[in-house]
Amino acid sequence: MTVEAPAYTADELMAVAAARRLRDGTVCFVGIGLPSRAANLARATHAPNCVLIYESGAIGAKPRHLPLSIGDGELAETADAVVSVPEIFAYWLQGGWIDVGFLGAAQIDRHGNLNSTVIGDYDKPKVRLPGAGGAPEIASWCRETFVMLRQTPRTFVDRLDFLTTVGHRGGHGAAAGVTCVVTDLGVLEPAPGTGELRLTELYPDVTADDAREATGWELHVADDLKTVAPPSSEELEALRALVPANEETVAP
Amino acid sequence: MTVEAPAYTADELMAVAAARRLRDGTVCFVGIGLPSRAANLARATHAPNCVLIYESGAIGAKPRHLPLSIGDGELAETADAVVSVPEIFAYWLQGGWIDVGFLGAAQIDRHGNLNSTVIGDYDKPKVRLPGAGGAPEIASWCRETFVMLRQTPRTFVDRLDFLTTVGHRGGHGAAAGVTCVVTDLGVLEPAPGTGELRLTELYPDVTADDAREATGWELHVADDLKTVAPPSSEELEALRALVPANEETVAP
Amino acid sequence: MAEIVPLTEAVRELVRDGDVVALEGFTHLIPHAAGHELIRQQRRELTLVRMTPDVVYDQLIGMGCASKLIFSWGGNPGVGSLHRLRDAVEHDWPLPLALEEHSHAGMAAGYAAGAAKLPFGLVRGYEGTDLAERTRVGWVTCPFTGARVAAVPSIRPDVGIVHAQRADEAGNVQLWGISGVQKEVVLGSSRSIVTVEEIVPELEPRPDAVLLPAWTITAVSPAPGGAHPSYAHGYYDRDNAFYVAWDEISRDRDRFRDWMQRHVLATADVTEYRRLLAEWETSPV
Amino acid sequence: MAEIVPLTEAVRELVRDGDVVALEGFTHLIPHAAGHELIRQQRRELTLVRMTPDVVYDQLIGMGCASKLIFSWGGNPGVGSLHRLRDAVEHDWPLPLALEEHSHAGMAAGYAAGAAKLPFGLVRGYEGTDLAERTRVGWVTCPFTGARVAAVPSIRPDVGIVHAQRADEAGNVQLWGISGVQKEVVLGSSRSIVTVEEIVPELEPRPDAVLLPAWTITAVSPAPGGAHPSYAHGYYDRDNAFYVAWDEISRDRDRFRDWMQRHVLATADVTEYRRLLAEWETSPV
Repeated sequence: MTVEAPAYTADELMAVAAARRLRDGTVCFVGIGLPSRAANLARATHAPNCVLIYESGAIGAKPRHLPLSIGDGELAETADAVVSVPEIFAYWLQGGWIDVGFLGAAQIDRHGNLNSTVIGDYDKPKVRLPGAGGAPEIASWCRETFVMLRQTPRTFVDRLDFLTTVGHRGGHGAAAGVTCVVTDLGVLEPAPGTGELRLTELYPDVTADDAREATGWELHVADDLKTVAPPSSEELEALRALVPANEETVAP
Repeated sequence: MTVEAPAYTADELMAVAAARRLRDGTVCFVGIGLPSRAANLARATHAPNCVLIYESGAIGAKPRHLPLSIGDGELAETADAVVSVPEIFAYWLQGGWIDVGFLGAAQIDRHGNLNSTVIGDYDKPKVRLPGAGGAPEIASWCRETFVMLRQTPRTFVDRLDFLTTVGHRGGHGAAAGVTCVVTDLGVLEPAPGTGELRLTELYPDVTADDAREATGWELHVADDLKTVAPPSSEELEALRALVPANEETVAP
Repeated sequence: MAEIVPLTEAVRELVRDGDVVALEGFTHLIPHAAGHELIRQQRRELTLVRMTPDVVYDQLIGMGCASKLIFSWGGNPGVGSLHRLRDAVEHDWPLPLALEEHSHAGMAAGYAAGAAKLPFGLVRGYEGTDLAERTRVGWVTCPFTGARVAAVPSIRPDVGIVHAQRADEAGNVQLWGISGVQKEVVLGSSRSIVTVEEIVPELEPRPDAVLLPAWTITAVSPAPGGAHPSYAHGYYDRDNAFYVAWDEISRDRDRFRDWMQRHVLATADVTEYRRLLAEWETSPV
Repeated sequence: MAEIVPLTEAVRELVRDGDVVALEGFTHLIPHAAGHELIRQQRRELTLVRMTPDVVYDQLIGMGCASKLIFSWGGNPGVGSLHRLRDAVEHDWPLPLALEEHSHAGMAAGYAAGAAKLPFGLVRGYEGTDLAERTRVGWVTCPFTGARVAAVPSIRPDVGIVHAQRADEAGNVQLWGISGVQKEVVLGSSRSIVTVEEIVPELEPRPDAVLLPAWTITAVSPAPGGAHPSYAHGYYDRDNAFYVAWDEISRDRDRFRDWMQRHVLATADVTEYRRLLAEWETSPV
């Protein structure tokens, strides 16, 4: 990281970069932490009609503050409808009604495949992670999936310890799989043809070499590499109204 | 029919005979017409805690008057809960929560199998009947099934034109199939061992020969043939408070 | 995202000859106004899907709109036969009608599978019946227990049509009371039309309500009274007398056609139909 | 038919060593009081089933009650790891813990299949993942389309345990807000215990409420505050600070055991536990 003394945190920048990618009216399937932050920021700024769906069954939730858990009371209170967990997965997610699903993970590979199960061997794990949750089906059934993840060689790996979630679906079609990875350095997107994730956007003051060093595979960089505009004061204000600055967030 | 100038109709007698077989607290799956009449009569007399479930999704309905359709508004208004039709069939009926299901039919055979699909050939039907509805699963999944049907050689047949509903499940076990057939002459129940329906109860002033003549197979009669007590004035009063006397009922 | 459009326009734009169309509503909220509009616009060769065909399909079948019926119980509830359905099946009048029939449980599982975008649904049934030979049912084996379970095809109509009590101005729909398979048919169809009693500024939460967000619906069309002779819980009761009268009206081909000509073809919409019917009720035919 | 009995009695009568037990509640209405009672009564060799193991299973696992866990996401929501779960899996402490893990969608389908008494449920998933090799998943072929669909085993616990807002004196239960898989687990289990915030004379209908009739439940036990540190919509909020504090308490084996000894083993019931906790909150350890 070469960003010095930013007026915003890396988490804030990630939330802003992801939020900007949501068009108004997008139906989002969100977990807790950064995804919820990004989707609610979009709702509070350029995309007031974004629809938020939480896997706890809250459809059209409009929280005033960010929930700490996917089942917080405020989600149910502000939702258009609350349905059972079997229904949210069968009728709404598998039913194909979601435009954008958000995921985090412990590891990602160049194809956008994700590991949230174990570090090390499954039977003798070095670190036992929480497991699949909704991730495999979010990536399978949403029109697009956005991954939000800090970029380090430990997380952007050549080979996953465990393939929890298939991310690579070519980046097109009715369920396109992972279509972008928003990191703390920039944005990766699948290359046309191969579908391999390559760097397409960088944050201000970050270089392509920074991103290469933070990646466990040989990272390709798009010819037309763009720079992400820094968060506007309007964006930062909206974001900080949603999230207390000192709040801990651990996905999902 | 040898019953002369009764103080009650055959329909009323059938409703009373079926109602008496319901213990208090029995969970019943009822259709429209005679079954609904019987179950509501039980609720109004000796079994106030009978639970009525309609296939429209009304659980614990407590209608003050008999509904004309299984989806009448009063069922939803007085129900403990209203669930969707897929749920009522999957979780509640197939789920095994029903004690007694009620069925009518156009034809029944000696095993309690039922036809509610066609008279004549399926492809060139003489009479096209309404079809299966909930009948096959009611007989499969309720602990017991009561059939209510007027007894004539046209309905009590040697051979069904079409087997819509398997009634014969031996009359015991978790889902016993048809355990009694309440007719306008008496009651038939499966014989131990063979499971063949035989006459076990007769209404007052009806003879076993009347029942034999009204049956398209050689009807066996139980050694300990009982006589059904005529409706009490309390039963008749309760029944008539539920059903206008001139009301048309066509099952289900 | 639902557009709020007149019913004539919704049917014109969204329902094509030859489509698989499901008009649902389990005894409650039956979309009669939409059925009438299909008849007025003379849709043909439809595959009609519905658990309980009822009067609405008797009319569509008698008017020659359908070539196939997928159903599980086809009667006039509490009254008896659907004479137009029977005439089509027994005498090919006005046209032959292919049947695919299920049990209620099978068809409900098919709708649930359709909403879940599964190719089939599961039901512990059909075994031992003659129905199994006469319908689309398959069998799968449980990989864990070896049990044989019936598979019913998922129901994924081209157009799903339901009636509801209310929508808001954004096109979100709320219905309550007996809710049948309405959610499943809207979520499982490629296109959908929801007719409503009224458009209101806000949908207040209520017990036992089903909410269908605007983004699951293609068109919302106001049709006050549009469930008649069925009912709309909280708005009007079931017209039981009409169901009984239908037995007589529909028994005879000519009388049926005259009635349809006068009440449906010669009326422009549900409001005119209801006005005419009010006259008829004071002086029955 | 539900009997209203104290929780100690319900657990004593209905939960046996070696049972398959599901304590459900998706972030909301988590039956902590019942979990504590299982710990006090020292149940052993349980197969614990739950989509999101959470703190309640961290406690049961750390106290040696479980030999197997069936789950889909095992973390401390919004905080991080479940240290006792990790210690059991990574270091067999206090006992080895067998895992059967699913995706949320797979497990939800398993619960729905359990409630429907089907031997398996269907989900379009698992394909291409390493999970498929590590869990109980099978494959069935659609008889109509030839598509391959994943089959997940039906979840049919010996005992299903949930927490709800209310019951009436007859034992009918009402819960509202986020309802998770509570209906499925009660309907799919051989025996069931529902702990409730309170017993009221009448259950008024409410939006988004789930009603479980008394005849689907084995025991109803009053346990006011019994979801803590989870919440009961309309009664009390989620104790987010406790979830954060749990990260510290549970990180160390001794500190965990001391905490459990003091707060669970040494308290008689949820009322004593809550009283002690209120003291702890004013002077944190």
